[in-house]
Order: sequence, then C-alpha cells, then structure tokens
Amino acid sequence: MDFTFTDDFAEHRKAANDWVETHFRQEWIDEQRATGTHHEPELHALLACDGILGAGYPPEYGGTDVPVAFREAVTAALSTRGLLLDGWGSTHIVLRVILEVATEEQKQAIVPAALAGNVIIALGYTEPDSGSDVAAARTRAVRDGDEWVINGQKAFTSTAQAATHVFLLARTDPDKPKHRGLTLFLVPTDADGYDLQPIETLGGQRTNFTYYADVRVPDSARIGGVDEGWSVMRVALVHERGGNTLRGQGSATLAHRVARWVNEQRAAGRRFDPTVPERLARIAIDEEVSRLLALRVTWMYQTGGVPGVEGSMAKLFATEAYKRNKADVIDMLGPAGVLQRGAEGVALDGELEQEYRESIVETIRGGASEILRDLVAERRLGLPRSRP
Amino acid sequence: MDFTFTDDFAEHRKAANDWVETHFRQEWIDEQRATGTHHEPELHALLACDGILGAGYPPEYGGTDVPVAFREAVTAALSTRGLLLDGWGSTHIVLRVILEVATEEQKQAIVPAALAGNVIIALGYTEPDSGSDVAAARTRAVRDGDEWVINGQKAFTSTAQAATHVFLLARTDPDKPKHRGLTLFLVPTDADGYDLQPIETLGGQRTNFTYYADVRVPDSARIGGVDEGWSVMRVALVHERGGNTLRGQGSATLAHRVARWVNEQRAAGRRFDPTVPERLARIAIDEEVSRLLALRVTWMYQTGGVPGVEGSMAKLFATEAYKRNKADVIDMLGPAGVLQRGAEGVALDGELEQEYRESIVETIRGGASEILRDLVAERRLGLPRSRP
Amino acid sequence: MDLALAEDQQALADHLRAFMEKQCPTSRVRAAEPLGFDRELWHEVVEMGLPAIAVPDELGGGGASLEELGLVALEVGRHVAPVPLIEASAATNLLARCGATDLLGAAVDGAVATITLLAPEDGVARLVPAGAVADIVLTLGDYGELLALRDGRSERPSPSNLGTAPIADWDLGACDTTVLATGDAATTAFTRALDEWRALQAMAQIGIAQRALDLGVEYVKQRRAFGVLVGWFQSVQHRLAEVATRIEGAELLAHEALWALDGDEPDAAALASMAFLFASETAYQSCSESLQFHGGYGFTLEYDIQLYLRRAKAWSLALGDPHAEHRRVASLLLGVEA
Amino acid sequence: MDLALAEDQQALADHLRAFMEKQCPTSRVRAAEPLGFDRELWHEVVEMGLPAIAVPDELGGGGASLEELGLVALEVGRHVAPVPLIEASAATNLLARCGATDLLGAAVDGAVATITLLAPEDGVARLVPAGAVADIVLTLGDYGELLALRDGRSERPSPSNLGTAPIADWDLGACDTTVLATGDAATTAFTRALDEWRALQAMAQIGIAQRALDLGVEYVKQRRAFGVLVGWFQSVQHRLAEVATRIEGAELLAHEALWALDGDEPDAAALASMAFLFASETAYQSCSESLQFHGGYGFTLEYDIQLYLRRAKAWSLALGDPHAEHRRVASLLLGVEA
Repeated sequence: MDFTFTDDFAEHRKAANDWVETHFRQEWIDEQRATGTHHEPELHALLACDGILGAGYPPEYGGTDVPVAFREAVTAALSTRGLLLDGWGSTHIVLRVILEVATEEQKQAIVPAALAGNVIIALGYTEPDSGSDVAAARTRAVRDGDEWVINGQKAFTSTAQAATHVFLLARTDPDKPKHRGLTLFLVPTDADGYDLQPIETLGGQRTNFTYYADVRVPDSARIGGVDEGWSVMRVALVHERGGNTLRGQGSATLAHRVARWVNEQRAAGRRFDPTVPERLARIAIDEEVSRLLALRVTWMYQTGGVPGVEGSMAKLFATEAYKRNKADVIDMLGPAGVLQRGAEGVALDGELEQEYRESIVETIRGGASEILRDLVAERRLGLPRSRP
Repeated sequence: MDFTFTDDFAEHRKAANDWVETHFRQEWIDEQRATGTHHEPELHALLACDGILGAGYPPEYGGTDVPVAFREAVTAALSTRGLLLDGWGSTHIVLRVILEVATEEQKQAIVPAALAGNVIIALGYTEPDSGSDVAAARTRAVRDGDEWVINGQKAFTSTAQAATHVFLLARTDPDKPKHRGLTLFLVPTDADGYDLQPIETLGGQRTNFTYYADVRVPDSARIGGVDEGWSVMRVALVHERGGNTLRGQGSATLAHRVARWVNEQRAAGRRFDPTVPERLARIAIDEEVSRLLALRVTWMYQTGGVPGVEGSMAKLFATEAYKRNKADVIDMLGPAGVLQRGAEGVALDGELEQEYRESIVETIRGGASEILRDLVAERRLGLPRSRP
Repeated sequence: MDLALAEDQQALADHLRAFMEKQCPTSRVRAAEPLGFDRELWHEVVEMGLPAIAVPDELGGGGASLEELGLVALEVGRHVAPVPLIEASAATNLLARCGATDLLGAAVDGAVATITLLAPEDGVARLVPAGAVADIVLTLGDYGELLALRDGRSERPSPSNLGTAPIADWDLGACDTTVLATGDAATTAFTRALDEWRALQAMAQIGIAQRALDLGVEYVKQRRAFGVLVGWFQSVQHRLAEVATRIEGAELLAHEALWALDGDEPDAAALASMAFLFASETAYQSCSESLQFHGGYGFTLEYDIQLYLRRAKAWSLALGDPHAEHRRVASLLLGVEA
Repeated sequence: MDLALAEDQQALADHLRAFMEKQCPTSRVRAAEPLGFDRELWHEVVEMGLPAIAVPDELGGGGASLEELGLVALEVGRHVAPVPLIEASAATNLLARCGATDLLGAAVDGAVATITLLAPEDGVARLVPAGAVADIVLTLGDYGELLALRDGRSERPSPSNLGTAPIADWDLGACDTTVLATGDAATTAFTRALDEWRALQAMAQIGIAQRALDLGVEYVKQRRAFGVLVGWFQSVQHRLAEVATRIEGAELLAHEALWALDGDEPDAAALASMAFLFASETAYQSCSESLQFHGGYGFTLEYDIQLYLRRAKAWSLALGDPHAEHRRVASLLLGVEA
C-alpha cells in the first residue's frame, strides 16, 4: 500500500493564491454571512471569465485548458478565506450528470452556458413531506403534447435564490413502484408558476421551499429517460458524495487548529482542563480516519472502481465525528465558547462557534446517518432490509 | 420531596454481623468460586434453622418473627464477604408468586418446606431458542388425566444443580396466541425424565440446560390457572426486578472503592492518568442516578404503586452504566488490570477483574437492554410497537 | 423517603406551567432575541414573587424553599423563558442570607440581581449571566470579600452569543461597590449561592430536555418516511428511550440536590455539581437526538428545537469547560484531587 | 497512493488465512489456555519464517517489510493464536537493527524473543508479554542502554490473567545481561520497536474486530426472536453497521501506520499510537456488541465470542491505561503537552 500524500495543488498553489489575492473582496464574505447565500455572482463571473469553471470539461462543451488542479487550488484558497461556492457545487454535479446521460442537444444547450457563468442549477429532490425518503417524491409532471406540466413543491432547494434552473425530481408515473415512476427535469426559475420561499437555518445558510404550479417545460428539459429518474439520481449521488468528507488536511485539521490556539493561550498563561490533550488526540484520530475513508472513495474512482457502501461509510463516520468534535471544542473554549464572531474576547474570531452550528446538519443532509447505517447493514453485512 | 437515607438495617447490623461472624467459613467462598454454584447448602440450612429464611412470611406458612431488616442485614453482610445466595433468591421469588396465586394446599405443601430450607427452586423460563422472547416457549405440557406430561428443554436454568424444583414455563395450548397458551409448573428435579447439563460462563457462574422427557407431574404441581402462565410470569418479573439494581451505597459504591484505592496508590507514589478524577466522578454520577431510579421503584411499591416502565428504566440505566464503568476501572488499573485473584501485584484482590467479567451479562439477563428500550419507547413515549 | 411533590408544590408546579404556557410561547422567546430578555415578562414574574420565592417571609419573600425554586427553574428551561430567574434567585437568596436589607428590598421589588459565575480577572467580571440587564451584581473581591456592584445603568450591550443570553462584562472599577461580608462568611455564602445556581440550572436543563423530547416524540408520531411513521423505526425508538430514561434519572438527581441544599446535607455541594453535569449532558443529548429526528426541518430556524439546542449547549458552558466541573465532584465527593 | 495490497502481499494474506484456519481453530486456542502458548504451533510459524519475515534476507530473515508483518498480525488477532508473534517480531526486528547477530540467529531459529512494554521498576520488568515462555527479553536499562536478558529457563509461571496471555515478570538481577546498544542509538531503536509493536498490535486488534463482527453477523442471521431474524431489528443493524464502518477505518489507519514506519515518515510514531488506540477501541466495541447480540449464549464459555472479548480488553491494556497513550498522540502529533 502507499499512503503518500501527493499535493496535487502544489505547482498551482502560488498562481491560485495570486489569483485569489488579485480578485478577493472582503464584501463577499460579509454579504455571504449577512444573506446566507453561499454564492457570489461577481466572483462566479470572474471564475467563468478566466476559464476556471471550464477546467476539466471537454472543449466541445466550453471546457478550457485550465488544469483541474488549478481550479481546486483556487477553490481551496477561497475556502480558506471563508467563501463558499455552493452555487457552483450543485451546478457542477448536474453538469456531470448531463454529460453522462443527456442528449447532444442538451449538452450543447446547457454546459457551455454554465461554464460561461450564465447558468446556476439548484438541486430539487427533497420534498416537504419526504425527507430522507427521496424516492417518495410526489411532485407530478404530466405530459401534454410536447410539454410537461409540473405541479408540486420541493424543500431545501439550496441556492435556488441565485439559480437559473432547478434540477427537479418529479413523478411521471404514479402507478409504478416508487423508484420506477420518476423523471428529472431542468426547470428554469423564470418559468411561469414557479415560486420560492426562503428557509433560514441554524447554520446561517439560507435555503428554500420551491413551488411549481402548472409550470410548463418542453420535453427538451427532461434529463434522462422518462421514468428513469432513479438511475439518473444515482449518478448524481455518486458525484455528490465524492469530496464531501474531506475537510482540511495536515495543519488545517480541527485538531491542529485548536491545538495551536491552546498552545498560544497556554503561553499567555491560561490553564486548560487536563483532559484537553486527550480530547484533541481523539479528534485527530477521528479526522485521520475520516480522511482515510474518504481517500479510499477517491482512490476507488481513480482506479476505475465504483464506490457504493464505501461512500456511505465515509460520510457516516466523518459527519458523526465532525458533529461530536465541533461540540467538544466549544467546551474547550470554556465560557467564552458561546461568543460569536465580532464579540469581544471571542476565540478564533468565532470560527468554531460558526462551524459548530453548521456541523449540526451534516448528519442529516446528503444522506442521514440512519439511512447510511441501513445501507451499510444491508450491503456490507448482508442483513435483511428492515425498512418497509 | 425527601431523600433521607434511612438505614433500615442499622439496628440489626451488629447482630447480623455477629451472626455472620459466628457462622462464616472461608471454604464456602472457595467452593463457590471453584464450582460456580452460587448456593451453599450448609449456610442455607443455618439460615433456615435460625428462622432467617422465614422473615417476613406469614406464620401460618412457616414464617418467623425474625425482622425482615435482620434478614437483609445478614444478606448484606454475607454479600460483603463475597458469598452469593442465588438459590435462595430464585426460591424467594417463586414463594412470593405462590403466596399470590397458588391454592391453599400448594401454599401449605411448599412454603413451610422451603422456609425450613428443604426446597430450592430454580427458574425455568428461557429456552435454547427463545432468548429474550420468553413467551415463545415451546416446552409442551399435555394433560393426561390428573397428570401433565412435559417435554422440552430450558436454557440458563441457574442453580438447577442445587435445586429441588424448577419453576417451569410450558405451553399448554399451542393453538392460542403465544402469550395465552402458557402455564407454570413446579417440577421436582428428581422426576423421571428430568436431566440437566452444565453451562459455564464468562463470569464464572455455572448455569444449566435442563431437559424434560415425558416428565410427569400431578395437576397439583400447576401454579396458577391453565393457560394463565403469562400473568403469573408478570407477578414473578415484578418480584425479580425489585431490588436488582441496588449495588451498594455510600462508601461501598464502585466510585468510592476505586477512589480509595487510587488515593492509597498515590500516597505510595504511583501516578495516574489526569483523566482519572473525571472518570471517577462520572462513575459516581452514574451510580447515584442508578440508585435513585431503583429507589423510585422501591418507593412506588411502598406507597402502593405498581412500577412498570420505571423498573425497566432502572434496570436499563443501571446495567448499561455498570458494564461501561466496570470496563473503565480496569483501564485505570493499568497493565495490572488484567490480573486475576491470587496473582502477584493484583489490585484489590482481583475483585474488579471478577466484577468486570460478571458485569457483561447484566445487560442481557433479566430483560435485555434492547427489550427494555422497546418497552420504554412504547409505554413511556407512546411510540408504535415496531417488533413483529 | 418521599419522591412525590407535596400537594401545594404540585399546585405551584401546575400554576407555573399554565402561566408559562400562556405567557411565554416560543413566539415571545423569539421576539426577545438576540438580547434574550423580556422586561415585561420580568415584571410579571416579579409580580408573582418568583425571584424571591425562597426568601423568608419576614424579609419580604415567599418563605418557600429551594424545592419550590426548582419548580420555577424547570419551567424557565421548559419554555426557555427570556427572564434571568435562576441567577436572580441565587442572588436574591444570597442577599437575604447576608442581611443586605436595602439591596434585598430592591431585588424583591424587581431590580435584577445576579451573581458572577467566573472569578473577576484584572478587575473585570467576564460574561456575567444577565449582566446586560442587571441592576445588582454580586461577586467575590480579590480578598474573598462579598461585593455588591451597581453602575446605575439599566442595560449594557451584550456580545452576540450562541444562547442569545443577556450576558455582559462588568468592570469593577466603574461601579459603586458595597462590601456585604468578609472572610469565611463571605466565601461560604457565595459558594452556597453558586451551588444553588448549579442545582437550579440543573432543573432548567431538565425542562429543556423534557420539552426537546416532547418535540421529538410529537414529530416522529406525525411524520412518515418510507411509508411508516418515523417513530416506528426501532433505532429512533431506542435512542428516544435512552433519553427518556436519562431525563427521569436527572430529575431525581436534581431534586435530591435541591433537597440536600435545603437541608444542608453533607454532600449537598457535590450533588449540586453532579445534578448540573448530568442534567446538562442529558439536555444536550435530548436536543441533539430530537433535532436529528426532525430531519432537515430540525436545522431550520422556523422549528423550535434549535431554540432548545442552542441554550442547552450555551448554559452548560456558563461555569467553563464542564470537564473541570467533573473534577470538582471527584474532589468533593470522592476526595480524589486532580 | 495505492490502497490495495500488492499481488504477492495478497497471496501471503491468503496463505496465512488458510494456514490459521486449518491449524488454529478455536479448539486449539482453548486447549492452550490458561497459559496461552502452544509450543507446537510456535514451531510451525517459526518454520514458516514468520517472526523474522521482516528481517533482511542477508541476516537470515524474509526480507519483507512491516506491511507483510501486519498481515501476520491480522491473522494472529483473527484467530487469537496462542503464539507471541507480535512481540517476537518487534524483538527480532530490533535484534536485526542493532546487529546482535548471535541472538538474532537464535531468534530466527525459534528462540522466543520479546520486548518489555513497561519500563522496569526496582530491577523487575513487570508483565512482560510472552515473558512466561520467552528465551530472550529486550529492555532498556536504568541508563537508557538496550539490554538483552536471558535466564536459561524455557518457561516461568504466568499469573492468572483476563487475556490468558503468557505474561510474566522478569527479575533483571537473576538474568544474564548483554548490552546491545547505548545512548541515543539504544533509545531510538527501542522506541522504534515499541512503535512497531503498537502498529502490529493494531492489526491484531483489527483481526479480533473483524472476527467478532463476523461471529455476530452470522449469529443474528440465524437466530430468530419474536418471529423474525435477530438481524432484522434496526437497532441491531445500526450498531453492527457502526462497528463495520469503524473497522474499515481502523484497517486503513493501521496500514498507514505500518507504511509510515516502513518509510520512516515524520508522523510514523504518532500514527502507530493512533492506530493502536483506534483499533483497540474498535475491537472492544465489536466484541461487546457482538456478545450482546448473542444474548445469553454470548456469556457462555462454549461460544467463541468471549475468547475475543477477553483478549480485546487485555491487549488494549498492555501499555497501561489507554488514556495515557492518547496524551502521547497529543504530544507527538499536535505538540500539546499534558
């Protein structure tokens, strides 16, 4: 085996930092925090303009010759500064799906526009009443000649407030078993009958309910075959789980960040509970195990494998550990652990308090831990399906 | 509210200790450890002879005027020396059931004999294939004139090797729903067709499989109505869960015992991990909560209540905490934590190692934690029954 | 032994529950954010005599015991009420105990009194609970003397915080300072006040834990997933059953701590810490599990569970890293020092 | 990056598994209790060259790396084999590293070599792993010198212990003592040997964890309760799924630690401790859950799960309270001292 850490960004890091240095504006951060919209149009236009969005895409669909590693180095540098690119994240997933399952016309119509920065796609799977049971979607799409008429509603359509389209999971045949009667559509957010309503969250991010009242889309908005939506979803989920669990390496891990802070505070005379070293060690172990489980998923992709239950395991372990450990480091901060960004005497500018609140949704979204445990039990251990 | 600790034994403690001092023999302990039989006939005869077994029983059935508190003080003093009285424990439960549900003839036939020390009753509920699902018992009892013919087998019939009778749960009507076709019998262990085979356990205690091949008992061996065994079982379970979770108070708690040892070792120059104080505190908290949950059950009895789910909660919390904490104190002992009684350098004469091994069965026997959580969910929280 | 509330205590509990349900719906809790203080509600609870309920009759209080205050604290937690009743009660009892008649009178009449949970450093008392809205702050000075601080202002800015609590720093140099007691009398009285705060805070956390469990149980009894109620799933049931069991244990322990403080039992201080720790962990577990079983909605600000989760966490930190509090138990109860 | 075994490693792994399945059924493990040593099996593994598999060819070893030793250790754990391969491998590698040719030759030929895990106190090395059956014990003396101890006996009495392991005390005063190295060279080499032991022990614990999970899964797939398979219950599934997930993470971490030691990577020592801790906890959790789901049978000596549970616990204690080992990680990896 070989666990050599190859710093894929190394040769691009300087250039990427320069790019970020040149373009970065503090207002973007302030705006993201104020609005909870994890998408910044101005930045997005710059990324498109410099061909960074097109990195790794085929040239015939607007791909550029910017190296993927440069794009990732830029993303990493932006993330270090606290900027989130959720709008691009969901768009990227859908573009990957389109390249795999859509028609040539659809690819031509959408991918180049998106890589030029003109298309932002939000994911519309979950419904107000379905939660983890995504395949229970009740939003209906009924064919009417060359069009589809869509009625229903979606919940947690994140970044919809900035999106040009929603990648919508709809039921096209209510008489088939629930996984078999689903179809995906790319619904423009300027369509008549489309509406949205914000949902504010504990982590500060804004998400949305989206509503579809007799929304009409042409058949060319359909991505993948009629009633084949569940297999299209599986493609999307594979892309979604990919890098979801990698949260910093080396000195950027939570354990290292808090350890540095503890040592600084100690140098300034502050005393910590004697359990703190052990707790930091436990966090470091959890983070290394999380990293390795995620690395395995990446490695399987790279070597032509199709990770299934390995992705579930990686997400399950990492998010549970993440949530547990974010809560524990707040305790280490002591009474000041409750202070938020900007408060006097706050530790690390309130980063940990913010991350703690954000961590709470991680064991729910993108596959709740309970679902993942069901999957591991069924697919790894061969235990009988207990869900109805 | 009033949490005053009333030392019920106080006035009897000295007399009880004197009694134990007079009669105790170290061989009993050695024999219990060597054989795994938690019953000592010689001691049992002494307890009977001095009327201690009869404490609290009605005089018309052989009860004596020895105070119950004296009996309990003797039991406590014996337990402090490491002697276990499981044979009397199960007998006592069945005598209580007999006094509640049996006929006058049965009471007269059994109770005085037992209080005289001549009857030891083992519990025969669980079967090799039923485990926690006690009501699934398949041992059959078929009426034949004035007799019943019993065929089947039981598992974990503890102390059967010392018993004169087994209190046996048998199926008398296989066509009724599983809880409705059960009946209880008092089967003499000298009956033809009865046999047993030992089961050795991790904790050192010996238990048994017991076998019933055309065992014939008269109808007078039937305790309670035909097919009414499940309600008789409920009476027995109430008695079984009673004092099950009280394991030492005040300075006898695990936290106090280990704390004293840690302080002694420290005084002798040994160093402990800095997490030890917190871990001991957590054990002390668990023990106090366990004590209070058990106390609530006792108090409900005393005030005429019928504890149900409260008994489940008390057993669930105490045994899970007990198992967790016994494993943790072994860690505190460090590398010598693995040493057993008699080994050089063993801490506290191996008590903790022994108790650790014993603790492992506590979350299984007398209602497995999983069953208890089901019960709490259904009966306290009103959640729908999920078991088939 | 008697593990039931007395008849009049039960009546008080019912009355408080009814009052809070009517007067303190979560809409009012939300309206009081981010400061976390509702002055009108404060006047209402003062009018009911709640902060001084355990002050002797002859000093203008309710003449009740800590047990009754515990019932108040339970409802404060259960309704996450934006009134600093726990700090104020501990402070008011302390004023009564050290015979500070004038200040006690003011507190009985509605002045907000509070205590510091952290020893002042460099002349500043940090993150004083209810410090942003307090009229009187009680603390120990550098020489162990019991001090009452006043600065003549009715409000101070509160730093943005997880629990949306009206915490604030107090600068001792900028205050009128009155010495209320000195020497052992001062430290004993102040330690006692902190222990009362711990035991009352335990009751408040139990209120949070109960309500969070109720919210979770209600939710999983209504919502369906995969064609069945969410509450049908055994792992949901088992985790909620664990929480329910812990809550009932925590309740008994907190009641025992209050009883022990009322009767000056030998282990009262240890029991106060034990109750505080166990109730805090139980409350957080209850909120965390309940939020998880709400699915995505649990993370939205619209649902109430986040109000409880944030406070369960924030309140548990008021004394510092809870691990240090465990060491206090080891020391007081077991004689094992760090 | 390559997370697969090389082809020849996989062949070795398959071979070892087949060998142990055939030669080391649990009946043999039981027969070797309470001493926990089967001399015949020891001769068989020596004949296969296992203890010296990572010793360079030219010194008479197998010329393989720690990775291969890790595969051996995995099977030792999986079959709870009554042979001290892990201690012996760490000791043999240490002899090779410090050029102790004669002793190395003896070890390659089947002498049982081992290392002390605890610093000797008052001239006695306590609870030496395989100490009851060792021919050569390697330890650090009072001045940090690396010592080889021999006492000319082939067996010593072993105290009755939870893991039924052939541990025993060695009295340094009663031994022939050879100094193999001194100064930094000695401490560095010995520390390295302990880290190899940690990483190999991690693999052994993973073997335990895997087998305990297999036993549990097999059991719940066969046994019925309440009319369904025990394995149908969601809480059983979820707890076993947690175990399975942790085991796969522990495996990756242990492989990484071995890789890091093989390549002298900067964090190798920290990774060895991390792997040891995580694998030990995982093994115990796996055994404990599996035993619980066996119901009453899990507690009987007849079923195999108890063989695994006892060793998972005992092995995790060999270095002392595992909490102290966590502090080593904090120090080495994070620079946070106790």
